[in-house]
Amino acid sequence: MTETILKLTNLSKGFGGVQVIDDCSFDVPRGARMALIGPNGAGKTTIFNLMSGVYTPDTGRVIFDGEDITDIPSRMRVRRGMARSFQNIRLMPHLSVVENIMLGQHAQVGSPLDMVTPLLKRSRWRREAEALLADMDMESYPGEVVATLPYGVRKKIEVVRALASRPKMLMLDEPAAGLNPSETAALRDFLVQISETGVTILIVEHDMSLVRSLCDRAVVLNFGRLIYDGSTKEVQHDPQVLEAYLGSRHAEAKGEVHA
Amino acid sequence: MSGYMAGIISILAINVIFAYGIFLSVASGQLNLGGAGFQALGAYAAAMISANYDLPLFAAMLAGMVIAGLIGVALAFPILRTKGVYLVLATFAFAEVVAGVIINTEFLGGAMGLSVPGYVDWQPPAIAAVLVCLFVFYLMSTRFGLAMRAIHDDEDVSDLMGVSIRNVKVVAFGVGAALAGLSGAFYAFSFGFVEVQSFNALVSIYVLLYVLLGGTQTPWGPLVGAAFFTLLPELLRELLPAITQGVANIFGATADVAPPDESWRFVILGVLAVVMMAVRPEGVVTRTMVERLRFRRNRNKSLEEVAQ
Amino acid sequence: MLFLQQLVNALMLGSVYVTVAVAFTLTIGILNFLNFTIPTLFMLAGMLGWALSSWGLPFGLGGPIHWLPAIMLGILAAIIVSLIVERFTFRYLKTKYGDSTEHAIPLVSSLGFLLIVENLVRIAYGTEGRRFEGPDADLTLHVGGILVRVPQLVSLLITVLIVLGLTQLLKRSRIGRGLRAIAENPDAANVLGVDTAKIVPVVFMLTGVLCGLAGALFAVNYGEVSPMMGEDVGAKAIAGMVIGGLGSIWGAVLGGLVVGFLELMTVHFIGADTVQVVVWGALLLMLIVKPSGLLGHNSIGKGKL
Amino acid sequence: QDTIKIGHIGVASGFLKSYGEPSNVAVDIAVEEINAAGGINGKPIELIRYDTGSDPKQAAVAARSLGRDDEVLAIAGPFSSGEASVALNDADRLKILMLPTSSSAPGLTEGRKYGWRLTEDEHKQFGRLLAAMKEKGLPMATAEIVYVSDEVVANAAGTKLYPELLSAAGVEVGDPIPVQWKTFDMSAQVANIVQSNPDIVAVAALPESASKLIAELDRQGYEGRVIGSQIFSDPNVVELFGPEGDGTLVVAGFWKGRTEQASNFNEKFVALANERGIHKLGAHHSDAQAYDTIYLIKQLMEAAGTTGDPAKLEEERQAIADQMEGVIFSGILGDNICFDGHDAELPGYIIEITGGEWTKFAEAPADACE
Amino acid sequence: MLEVETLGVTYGRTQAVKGVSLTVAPGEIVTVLGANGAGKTSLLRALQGAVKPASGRITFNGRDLTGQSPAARVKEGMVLVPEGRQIFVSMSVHENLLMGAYLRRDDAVVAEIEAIYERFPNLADRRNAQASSLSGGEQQMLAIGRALVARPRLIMLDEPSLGLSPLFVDKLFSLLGELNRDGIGILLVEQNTTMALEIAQRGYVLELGAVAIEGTAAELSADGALTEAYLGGSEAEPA
Ligand SMILES: Nc1ncnc2c1ncn2[C@@H]1O[C@H](COP(=O)(O)OP(=O)(O)OP(=O)(O)O)[C@@H](O)[C@H]1O
Ligand SMILES: Nc1ncnc2c1ncn2[C@@H]1O[C@H](COP(=O)(O)OP(=O)(O)OP(=O)(O)O)[C@@H](O)[C@H]1O
Ligand SMILES: CC(C)C[C@H](N)C(=O)O
Ligand SMILES: [Mg+2]
Ligand SMILES: [Mg+2]
Repeated sequence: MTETILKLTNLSKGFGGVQVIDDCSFDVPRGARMALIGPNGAGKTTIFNLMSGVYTPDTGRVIFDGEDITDIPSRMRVRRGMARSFQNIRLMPHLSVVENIMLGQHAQVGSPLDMVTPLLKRSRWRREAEALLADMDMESYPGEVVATLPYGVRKKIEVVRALASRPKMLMLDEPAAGLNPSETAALRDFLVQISETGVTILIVEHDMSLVRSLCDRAVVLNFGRLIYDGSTKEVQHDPQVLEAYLGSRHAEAKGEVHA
Repeated sequence: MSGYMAGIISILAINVIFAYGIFLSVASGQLNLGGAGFQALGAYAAAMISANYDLPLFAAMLAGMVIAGLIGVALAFPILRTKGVYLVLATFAFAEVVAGVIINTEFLGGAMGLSVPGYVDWQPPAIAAVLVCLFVFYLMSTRFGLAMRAIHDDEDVSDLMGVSIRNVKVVAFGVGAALAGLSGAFYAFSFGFVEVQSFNALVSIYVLLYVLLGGTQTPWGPLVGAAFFTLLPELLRELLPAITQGVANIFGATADVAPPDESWRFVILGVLAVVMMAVRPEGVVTRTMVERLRFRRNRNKSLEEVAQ
Repeated sequence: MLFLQQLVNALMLGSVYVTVAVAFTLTIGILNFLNFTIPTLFMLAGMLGWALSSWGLPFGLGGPIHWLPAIMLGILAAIIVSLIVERFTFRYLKTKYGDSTEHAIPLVSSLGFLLIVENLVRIAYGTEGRRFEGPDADLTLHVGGILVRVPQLVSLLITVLIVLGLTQLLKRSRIGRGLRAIAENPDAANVLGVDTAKIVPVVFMLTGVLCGLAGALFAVNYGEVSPMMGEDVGAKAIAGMVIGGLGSIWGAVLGGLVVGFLELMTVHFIGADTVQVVVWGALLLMLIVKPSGLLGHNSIGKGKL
Repeated sequence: QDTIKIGHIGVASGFLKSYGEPSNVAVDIAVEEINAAGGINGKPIELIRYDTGSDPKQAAVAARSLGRDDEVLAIAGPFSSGEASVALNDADRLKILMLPTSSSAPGLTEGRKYGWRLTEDEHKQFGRLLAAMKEKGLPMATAEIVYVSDEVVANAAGTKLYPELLSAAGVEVGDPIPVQWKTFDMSAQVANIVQSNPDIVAVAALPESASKLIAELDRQGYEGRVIGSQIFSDPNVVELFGPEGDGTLVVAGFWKGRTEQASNFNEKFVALANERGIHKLGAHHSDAQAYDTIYLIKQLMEAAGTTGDPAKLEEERQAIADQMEGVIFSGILGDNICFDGHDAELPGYIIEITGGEWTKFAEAPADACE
Repeated sequence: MLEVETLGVTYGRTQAVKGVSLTVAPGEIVTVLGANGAGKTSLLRALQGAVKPASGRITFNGRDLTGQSPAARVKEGMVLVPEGRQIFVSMSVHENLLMGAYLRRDDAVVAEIEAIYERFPNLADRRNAQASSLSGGEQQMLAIGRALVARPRLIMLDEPSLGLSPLFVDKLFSLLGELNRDGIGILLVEQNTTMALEIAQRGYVLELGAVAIEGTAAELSADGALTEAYLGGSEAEPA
């Protein structure tokens, strides 16, 4: 399937003189598992913010699912089917885990009736949310203030909350940060599972092993410019990427695997 | 029902309704220090209507509620621009303006106040308080309530989750104002006289404190807070003299000691408020607490099921 | 001529608000804490000043003390109480989650203290106004037919001096930075060795000084104190603080004067009964049109996503 | 039942504490005297007091509590107009006689069945003051009025009564100048006053506001005379005003020198008040009125032959209330006091503050009733 | 230099740390590993003084710091790079670094901050920018830099590599190596187990708040049980 779900054309964004995103264009094919990588401060999160409408681009358009969403308010975009997680955890501290997930479902709310039907134990919304947590094999930590949960757990909740909106495209900002290798592996399998249901995944991640094992395609950003757009297999052979992002060690690492 | 109880229940019921009014805006992240303003609006509206048109009382109350609510909504839009302490002071200023306008308006009785035809005993306010309480519990259990609490915690993210910040805030603030107005209407009919002096800044401060002391995270908060501030001074009416007598006896006083200055009741109220917040900074009732209790209950239930 | 006199009067009146407004803006600007005990401290200094300088100390202590040491002790009392308040209010403020209402939590305790102090004073001295026998000297300057109140000039002067010192303190010294750190994120501040218990009291001490000073000079100036003297001053000072811009110390100075001016002009042209509407209406407008006030800067929220 | 239950709705805390507590003292004195003299119809008075904390809501609770639970036969108080406006509704509902002790708001008892007042209204007293001044030939060609706009009584007096009476007396009077209850700086108002520099400044304000105004007038070099009616005619103002207060004329509903009884009461009152840590230089007329209110209740009960028998509560209450119609009462306030409508007709005593003394300047007998 | 004896941390009902004992010698790198919720952060917070330990003793260079305030510990030279950065978003980058030197009075600070800028060019470019505007990784750098300005004798890092690009992770670890050569003790909490064990001399594995395994880095990386129980098989690389 070659149809593109997301298309960024000549996106630029600056903050007080600093040109953070500089004329970026790339496509995300529907159903793809794509990585957006680059050194710290390259502009990855900014791109996410531009897509989800936190910032409006200085120039360029954001086309999602064939519709130009550049000018529609952020709160509408999640309804269009793009959901995201945040790199600095932004869960609602006073909501329980399940409630945070149910908040994620908000995009699905159709009639005003949904707003005023209680979310009791039996309600469809709550059961759905709990099921989702179960898929991620996470309990719902009743009685815990979300803020006191371990970092890794909170990180996972972020992902589940994004999923809860049943998005067409899932944008994850460093979902594996703070997860240990086994949990990272679990996360990968989970994401694979999701993408098999047809959900497109765009992921920002510094854990290259996850990137390599999850994604087929990678876009590399440096100082807000695109420096690589191609398969993840090749990415660590690209001198620019090595120089700017991976560092020599990874070249070697790859070598070892060959040996 | 003793006359004393009847009176206190009326006051308590009014305070509870009032507190829930403020709670709704606070729970959606809007600290409302203009309570007295909305209560006054409700009270005067109800008073004027019942004085000038022969409508049934509940109609006048409804009107008071609606008027306060509408003005609340009208205010909510411009005030949306302000946050945190700014919002606190904006609402505070609003209440002051309302008071200032009323006292300078002849046909509202100005400084003389208005006497209100029509009277309700303790039952109507009590019933209304229960209904309001149920309503708020229900509301907070809905997705709308969830959205309110989400906005309270983090507006930016709520927006990205698809929540319409503006609508939720305005509705919460407006409904809250309406409830405050309702409490005012009940004030008017319970006491038969309204003067703007009894809707002063301190009233606004108190009702916000009911909510903060009780806890802003669950609908239990306002109930606890209002009860605390309303009933404690009453309990002390009897208790305080007894205590001082007891203490005096300990120190070997034989005769009756003069009862202590009534103001001590309020000193103690203050002390307890301070202590409470020191022990439970997030308010007496917090989510964690409620969740834990509910969880424990369910677990016990399931254990029983297992046992059978 | 009359109008000129009124302008002077406005300045005089404003100078009363300025000092208290600065006290308010201190705790809000630095600690993001709206301290409701400030009017009480103001009142306490005045009442104790009177009590000490005349008869009728609480709990049968003896007087009288001549007015100067008396008001000094009054100020001292205000400072002490302010420090007690700190111990029980701000210490428990945990800006953990950065949600929209948590900064209001210490309001409750601060109102608790308002109740305590106010009623203790009522128990000791009742609620009526008392005559404060200040210096016998005529405290009014006659400058070409214009009357100027000396104590208010003094209070304005002292305030400006304090403000000058303060701004330096907060800019240059590390205390300033430490305070900002605590206000924003106590945990992180602790991690870096900022000792809340050591530096937050500084702010409350300053608050006490300012309120005490204002209260004392008020007593000397108007020759009358009452347990309610704090209410009007306090409310107007808040208005001044906001109009000047929350957290901006110079803003508070400016704002206080503006409120004094607004009030006086209203009285002069319309009448005192509309002061409430005018002053608070102006405030409301200011908040809606330009929340940051005249000299204020908008505070930032949780940071970027 | 071996006692006669009388309720008293008083103020012992809250912002009116200092005004209210003295009334409680006065009431206690009366009760103590009556009981010492054998009580009412041979039974001692059992006084049941309820503190409203200056809160009108609590005044209502007080009335309901005293009326329904304590089954008192009559109620003295509440204290202020605000409280009375609320409690009087309950009195009519409970069908129990209620006599507010210090509520001087005009028209407070209009249309009330069970509410009566042993107070004289500002209008009459101020008129008497002006008459006395004319008689003594004091300069009074021009006047300014200063009034507290957010206090019931002062507002009514300043905006309606004073202007009428002054113009009626041929005094050229300017627009009333408002101050607010909490206003502490009156330089602006006074600056305007000294411009027109009137012969008299008529003040309708509670003592604190009056004192601030007088101080400011003095500071800005006003030479004329400050006058007022009952609102701030409290003997304590002598101290509060200080030397600047000299020459001030007010009207009081009570003069300690009127009879021996009166001066006895005044002495007892000052003594007991100070014993309770309340600073009083003399009895305010509202204290005297509170005192007489109890004696009035006594007179009514004796006339109605009240027994205090709980079984006959309803009838006895009604009987007591009925006695108010056409009652003639003599006490420390005056002799043969009658009621016009539900408000008493009282004598007025014009007081001048001279040399730091509370001195009688003139006096006017109570009007006759239709 | 650091000795921890049977340290326990409880939050209300939850017992986050149960009688953990560990030591860090001068110039030693010790790593603490463990799954989510194992209690690593709680342990560090207790060491730093942010939470009061329910039991146990903390001695640092012979001084008992158990009851001491966080400030006192920082004075002694125990500095924490907290979980989740905890930078001051309302302050500029430079002010944040200055906050690191809060307890220092000497004049070397300025020079050292410059050195930090050398190391983290991203920060240098944005020294006057509001910290809230920094990227995730930049914020992490700031947190680390801030701790360094405090002149630690023992630096405790809670998942410092979190959010850093591979290149920077390498830089970070070489930096830790340098510090360690300068005789600064390092207590490192990491999820990046392989790298942590590469650099560390010794390690502890926490499980449900208690020390499950401890030993030299070599032993730990060899230990099959560990890799099974904790690492969950070798690197999540598909064969
Ligand atoms: N609101 C803003 N104001 C000013 N500068 C900003 C703002 N947002 C981002 N920047 C700057 O833009 C650059 C890119 O930030 P961004 O968060 O997109 O980086 P990133 O690719 O996500 O890096 P990381 O991998 O560390 O998260 C950074 O240098 C950051 O300082
Ligand atoms: N403030 C708190 N209140 C209550 N429980 C807490 C609090 N902080 C942590 N906990 C609990 O203590 C346990 C340990 O948490 P901790 O954060 O120390 O784990 P961790 O090892 O740091 O996990 P991660 O690797 O994900 O950061 C967890 O079960 C957590 O829920
Ligand atoms: C002392 C006063 C405030 C009482 C006043 N005379 C009134 O009628 O309310
Ligand atoms: Mg990022
Ligand atoms: Mg952790």
